[in-house]
Amino acid sequence: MRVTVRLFARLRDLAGSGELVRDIDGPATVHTVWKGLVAEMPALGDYERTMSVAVNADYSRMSASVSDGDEVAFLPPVSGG
Amino acid sequence: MRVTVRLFARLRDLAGSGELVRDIDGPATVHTVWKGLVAEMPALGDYERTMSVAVNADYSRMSASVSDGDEVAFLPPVSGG
Amino acid sequence: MGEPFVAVTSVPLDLQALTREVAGSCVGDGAVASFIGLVRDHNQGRRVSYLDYEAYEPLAVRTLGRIVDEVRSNWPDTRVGVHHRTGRIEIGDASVIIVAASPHRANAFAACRYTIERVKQIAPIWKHEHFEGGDVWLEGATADPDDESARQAAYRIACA
Amino acid sequence: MGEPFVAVTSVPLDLQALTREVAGSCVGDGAVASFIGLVRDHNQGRRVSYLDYEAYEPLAVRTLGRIVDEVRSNWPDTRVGVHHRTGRIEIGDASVIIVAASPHRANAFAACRYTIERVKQIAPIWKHEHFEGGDVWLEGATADPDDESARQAAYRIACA
Repeated sequence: MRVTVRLFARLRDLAGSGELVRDIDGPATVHTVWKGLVAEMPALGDYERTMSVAVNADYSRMSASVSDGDEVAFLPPVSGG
Repeated sequence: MRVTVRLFARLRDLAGSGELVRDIDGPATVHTVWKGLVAEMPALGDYERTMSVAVNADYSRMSASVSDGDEVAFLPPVSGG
Repeated sequence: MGEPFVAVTSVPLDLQALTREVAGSCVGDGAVASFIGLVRDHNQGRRVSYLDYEAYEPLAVRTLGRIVDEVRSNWPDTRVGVHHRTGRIEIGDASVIIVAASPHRANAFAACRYTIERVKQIAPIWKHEHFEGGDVWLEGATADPDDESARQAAYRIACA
Repeated sequence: MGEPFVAVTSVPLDLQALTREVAGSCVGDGAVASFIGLVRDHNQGRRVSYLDYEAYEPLAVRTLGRIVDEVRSNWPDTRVGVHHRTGRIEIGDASVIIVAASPHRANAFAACRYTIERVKQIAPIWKHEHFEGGDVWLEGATADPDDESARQAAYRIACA
């Protein structure tokens, strides 16, 4: 299946792009998607402890399952306001 | 000596005027001025426990002395805001 | 009257202008808290038609200036401005506006809250409420700027 | 996005318009508290040139809407609106504005303070600070809207 990965702020800078498309063998979770990214770009790995995740623009969990066509987002600690 | 008496809000309504001129035998205090007013207009008397007083547009006390030409104000409990 | 950031006026209040005046003067301030008091359409079960505010104007200006000084002494990094309107004020219109600017939002909020509490305690201003079927002078606190317990109560409400 | 009183936008924020929107709809509200977050000229010893705010926009709008709902559940008589700006923001300009209207000033202040605390906790928005000699992404809280302890901390700060 194919998912869109969204990366923000420093994660985006580290990856060199805010939006990636990845093909993954299902069944997959958010964590599966993340592991694939870190395998490609080890520098992202440090964020695993502190980031948040979202699926289809809704906050989610690493354990949440992912379906074909989903948008999976990885969010560094926030600093709005 | 001559003082200007200022009355506000319900005290003004009770007295029928917000500004009165009164001649007083000195030496006098704010309390002297007040006693004279209440003698004229007993309905004002109820305010003695709750009102504030000012001399020349500065908060003062009943015991403060009053000089010729002073403006003495009697202020019901406030309700600004 | 020469007091900075303070006004007692019969013209409609302008929060934007006061904000510019208070917050525009220092680019180190990251937080602006403000308060608007609006005339409500009801009070204590009465349907209010409008309010008429009376002030002992020179003392009111001086008292608002005193409150501004108290704020600076409580929160030295924080500035506050307060404008109070007088005369007839319609339902939904502003009777008082307060703006506090600070590097820290906790202080901006506290200064703003403290200021409205102190205005209600000591500003020589009175509401004449006109309601359906009559009118009444509202009376709240006996104004005493030197009453330390009142001042501390306002501070506790603002900072608790 | 359909959420009432909520916006994430790259255009300058308009406190007056948001105030009219939040406070104009109910003549029973006597108290309006508001907050403006301004870009400061310094941060942690650095001289800031400007900030660039990035948002995950659809989630940010949804999250601000969630905060508005939390306020209504905490203070049923109180309404709040919050607009957050994105993109490049110059020193002294507003990054966020919040307006809370209530019959009671205690609730208006609490709702306003609660909202800014929650925005900082859970809104998916990031500051990219450009300072003299470099730039840095600021990172604060790990966003977790379901973290009850964070929510309670915001409530305690707002109401204490």
